[in-house]
Amino acid sequence: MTATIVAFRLGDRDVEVMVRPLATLQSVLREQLGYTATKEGCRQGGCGSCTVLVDGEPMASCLLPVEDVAGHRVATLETLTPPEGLSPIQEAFVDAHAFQCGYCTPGMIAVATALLDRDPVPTDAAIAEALAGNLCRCTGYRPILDAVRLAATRRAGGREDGR
Amino acid sequence: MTTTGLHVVGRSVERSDRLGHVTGRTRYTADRTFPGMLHLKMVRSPAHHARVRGIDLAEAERVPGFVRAFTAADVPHNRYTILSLIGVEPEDELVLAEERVRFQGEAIVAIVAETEAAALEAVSKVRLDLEELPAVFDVEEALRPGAPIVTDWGTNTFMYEGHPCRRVRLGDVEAAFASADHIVEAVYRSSPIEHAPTETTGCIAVPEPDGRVSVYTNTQALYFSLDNTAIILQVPGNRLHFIGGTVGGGFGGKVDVIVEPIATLAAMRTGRPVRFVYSRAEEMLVSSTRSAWRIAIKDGVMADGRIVARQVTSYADSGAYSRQTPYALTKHAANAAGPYTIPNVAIDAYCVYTNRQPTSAMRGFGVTMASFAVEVQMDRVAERVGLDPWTVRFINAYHEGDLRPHRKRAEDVTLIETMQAAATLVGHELPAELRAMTSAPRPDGDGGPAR
Amino acid sequence: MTVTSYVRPGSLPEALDVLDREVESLMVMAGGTTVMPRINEGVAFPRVVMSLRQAGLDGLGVEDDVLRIGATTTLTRLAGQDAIAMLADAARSTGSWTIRNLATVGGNLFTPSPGGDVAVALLALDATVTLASSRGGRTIPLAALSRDAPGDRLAGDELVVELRVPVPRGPTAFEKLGRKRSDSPAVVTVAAAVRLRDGLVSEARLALGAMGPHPVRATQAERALVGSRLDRATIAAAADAAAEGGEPATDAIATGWYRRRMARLVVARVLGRLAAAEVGGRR
Amino acid sequence: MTRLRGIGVAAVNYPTGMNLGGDPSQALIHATTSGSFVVSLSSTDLGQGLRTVIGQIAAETLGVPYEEIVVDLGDTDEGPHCMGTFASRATHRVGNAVMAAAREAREAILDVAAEELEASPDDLETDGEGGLRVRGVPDRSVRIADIAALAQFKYGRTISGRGSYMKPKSPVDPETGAMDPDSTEAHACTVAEVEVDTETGQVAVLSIRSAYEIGRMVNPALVRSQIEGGAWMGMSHALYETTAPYYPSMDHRPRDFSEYLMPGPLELAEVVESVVLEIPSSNGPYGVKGIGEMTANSPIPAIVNAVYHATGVRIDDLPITPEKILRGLDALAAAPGEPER
Repeated sequence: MTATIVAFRLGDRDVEVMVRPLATLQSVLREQLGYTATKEGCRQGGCGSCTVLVDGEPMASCLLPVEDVAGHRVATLETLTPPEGLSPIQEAFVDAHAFQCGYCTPGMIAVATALLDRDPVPTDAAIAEALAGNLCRCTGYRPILDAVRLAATRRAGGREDGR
Repeated sequence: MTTTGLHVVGRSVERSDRLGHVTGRTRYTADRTFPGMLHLKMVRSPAHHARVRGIDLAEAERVPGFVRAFTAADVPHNRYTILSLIGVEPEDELVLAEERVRFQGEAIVAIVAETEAAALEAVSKVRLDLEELPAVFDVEEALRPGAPIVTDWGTNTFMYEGHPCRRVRLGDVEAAFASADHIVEAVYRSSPIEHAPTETTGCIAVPEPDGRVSVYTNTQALYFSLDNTAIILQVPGNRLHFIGGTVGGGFGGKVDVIVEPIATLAAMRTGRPVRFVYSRAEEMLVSSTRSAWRIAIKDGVMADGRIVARQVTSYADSGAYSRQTPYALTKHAANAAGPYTIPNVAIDAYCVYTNRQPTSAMRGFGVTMASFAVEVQMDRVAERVGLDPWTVRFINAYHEGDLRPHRKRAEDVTLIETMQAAATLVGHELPAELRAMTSAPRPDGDGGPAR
Repeated sequence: MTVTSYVRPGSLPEALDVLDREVESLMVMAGGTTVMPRINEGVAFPRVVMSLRQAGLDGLGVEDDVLRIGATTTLTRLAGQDAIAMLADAARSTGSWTIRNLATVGGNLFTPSPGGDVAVALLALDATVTLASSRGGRTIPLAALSRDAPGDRLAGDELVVELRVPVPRGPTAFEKLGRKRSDSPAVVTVAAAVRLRDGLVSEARLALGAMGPHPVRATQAERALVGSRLDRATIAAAADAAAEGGEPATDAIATGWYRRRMARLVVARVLGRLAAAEVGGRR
Repeated sequence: MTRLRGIGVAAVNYPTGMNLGGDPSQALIHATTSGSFVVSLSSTDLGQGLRTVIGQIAAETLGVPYEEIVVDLGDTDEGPHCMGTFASRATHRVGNAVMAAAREAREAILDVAAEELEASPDDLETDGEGGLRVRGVPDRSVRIADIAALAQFKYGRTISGRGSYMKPKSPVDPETGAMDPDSTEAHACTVAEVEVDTETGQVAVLSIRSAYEIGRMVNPALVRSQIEGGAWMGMSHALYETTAPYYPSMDHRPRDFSEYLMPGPLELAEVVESVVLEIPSSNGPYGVKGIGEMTANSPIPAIVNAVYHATGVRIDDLPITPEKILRGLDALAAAPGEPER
């Protein structure tokens, strides 16, 4: 067994980590880099709580060997959070009461970010479809869908009660 | 000042944890890592019911990264105490199995290793010599003569002060059935259900320089977990420090004290931090679920819709061990007649053992499936007597001060007002006599139904 | 430590070389969506894991009316192509966004039932599979690959490198019924492609997913279609034949009984859509 | 394709707390030099928002702004005993304990303030915004924050409070079941509307509309969160969830979220609506009752009853799978007019 050095871009940082063979991006973020916003909900690819963005694409970091992101851009909720204050999506999650226990929230925000980057004014169905792989056991989802819609509406400068 | 005279109670102030949650900086149990942390994984029974004849660790010990294995002999007081802390017996479950395993997935050997992968591989290398025994998986089959016996005390039911079920008795159901215009009977069933919190159950036990152990855990009940761990490890409570309070969803599944004792033991014996966090498959296949229920209801009903007798026979599948399920049956029994005042009630609520994964507390503990059964039954009653579903609920609804089947006077009762509000919400026009009803104490003042 | 080496060959020859050298305890993965959970959970203990992600097998393009899909093309990418709409539908119906960004078309051929929705569509499209080994390459119909458990048809030193899908000339349709509308394993998956001549079906391929251990062609139903008009009676007969022909399993999602019944329904719906498309197409 | 619609109703009670072996929770409060108050607990927040509602109860009782409260929970070295967060007990039990602790701390404030203002403690009142005044004499007022500082540096006194609340254990009579198992009863009535696809047997929940009576709401937004999330969980229990799809068979038990079915964001009821009656309970802090668990309960039978109303198929066996609907419809078709028993 040989450890490998992997370099990638984490937000606006260049990071280098020495990893065991097949170490997942999830485990490296959480255990080696201390980026624990990326959660561990199932490690089966089924709950979405470990979702990160790789080159802007949402991916299950529990299924992704970190060596495969060498040279790529990785975004986690830490890197999606502005130095001061909150991003519009984060603000919308607060305003729409889109969490209870908070454990699914980082994955939800990662997917929402990717969605709004591609589709700034998504339909309700597109929001729901985008989040279908992210489990929330507390809220019943509607507040989360509301939050994404609210963020989209605010970014588009529209009325907040408009649907 | 608000109309209530209150300043902040009643206001939707923003959650104090909102910033942590939306930035991912809220710290959950498994977000912590410690230098030198070991990983604990369980060797679990592949059999549903078996005698343990031998455990061979030789191959597992050769796995690189293997640190130590723990078997039953290593556990100072190898009994899950759970409810015995508050005087509810029996201590029927072991921390690690001894001679017998009673469900597929029961913990037999705990292995700690340098990495999780090493722990998993070592687990896969443990050879178990098991002699399979006949198993039973259904609550009613478990009660038939000749069924395999799951427990140590010779029956597959929990014994409630000499009775095989939690009993509630009010009035005389048989006499009331005899005089009732209709008998309405049905049996209701439900499947076991997983809590499925997004964060799986887990803890990290960390030895401290002063000889204490800090246990970071997502338990729903810190002192409950601490006190039970102290008993199992036979150490004074002051050696333990439990830290948590931020939980990624509980729903009752994190009231069992399963992960903390063995992780704490491993930390004390190895002198190193030990992490024991359930995989999702463990959460689904091994951790407690909501019980499967079978609830038979027999109602005696008068032609005008009054229910004069209700007999409920309930079986909750406790799985192989008690955990909190015997208590669930007591709570069930207090609520199994529903929010209705019925003069004659007989409830027999059985906590039944089978060779399934244990069941325990879950949101709605003992009541959720009672509500399902009773409320579907109310529609059956309504249909039989030709009343609409609202009316039959109103005329049987309990009132303030009514005597409930478990002989507690009903307090803070507002069922009628709540139903009126629901009817208004959905635009269902109630007849004038139902609109005029209130939950106020009945005029005869005896708290019994006015009949 | 279980995995001693994670190999990421940068080309097909390198990958085949690894395959030749590492016969014992090697797991090959593309997107990792089925392999990684097994390793994470301690169900599988490979010594060497080879990822094909960098092996240059992710091409996607139409050449001579044939859509060539590299084995490691992700489902997200397949969902984005517009050469064959049915394949995009099938890709979109699979998993969640985070999974589609990882999962590959080649991997989908090996996903156990009730998975493999894209494979069902490929089967109806008469796709061929290009296999490579250090001994050389060969191309076989996907139907041959999936006649038995797919792994059995693949020699130990072979890799799936490409799928070739003739762009269909007639109408096609795909429908997946799950217990949920998205990110749901299939109750049943149906894909169909037909050619019509003078209002009669001249060629029909009907593929079913979750109606057996792997995707299958409903050959009895296809026979019921060929030579007939796509009318109500023909559709009903084909749907019956398709439903009766499968060997649907019972699992956590559905019973075999329910699957068979839904196969009848969904096949009829899919064929109904083809009939409608044909009417629309002639206008 | 036929879609049948139906409406079902269900009304439920839910008890707040249990008696366990005696069911206590305890709280400590102390003031800091700057007039913040630290509430020390060993309780746990599962995500329902206990930290927040406890802060509100403490602020209300102390008469200070919510922002002045620091809730420190989840540590057995720092907070006194709490039985735990379950049985819809936390807001009721912990809230009562915190209220008692806050009352004691408030008395300590009033004692110091009385000395400072040369008034009787009985003549002092708080304004709920951090101020204290002599009743009827508006210009004789002080900030509680200043009193906290004076207590530390001028009077050498503690401003602190201890609080405990316990539901005493009561035995169950083994013959009659006579018992006192809980503290109060909350209520809900849910009306669900469903649409059943008679070809697939699949049920879509169109609306879940409920009235709740849960005593006083400490935080209406958090109450709505429980109702909304519970409605989803109830729908999930009614239509999807099982760890044993073919109980008592041990086959096909789910091990991941593709096999363990729960409704996703595309399966939500279009409408989840509620009204909440506020009728204070007799023994909860500010009249609260527990709402944590009950919100998943009434949707289940309401959905089952709605399915019957839509189809004539009475499902007595949860979850309602599409197969059970189809088999029920088949049975009805085979024996039309057979009275349902």
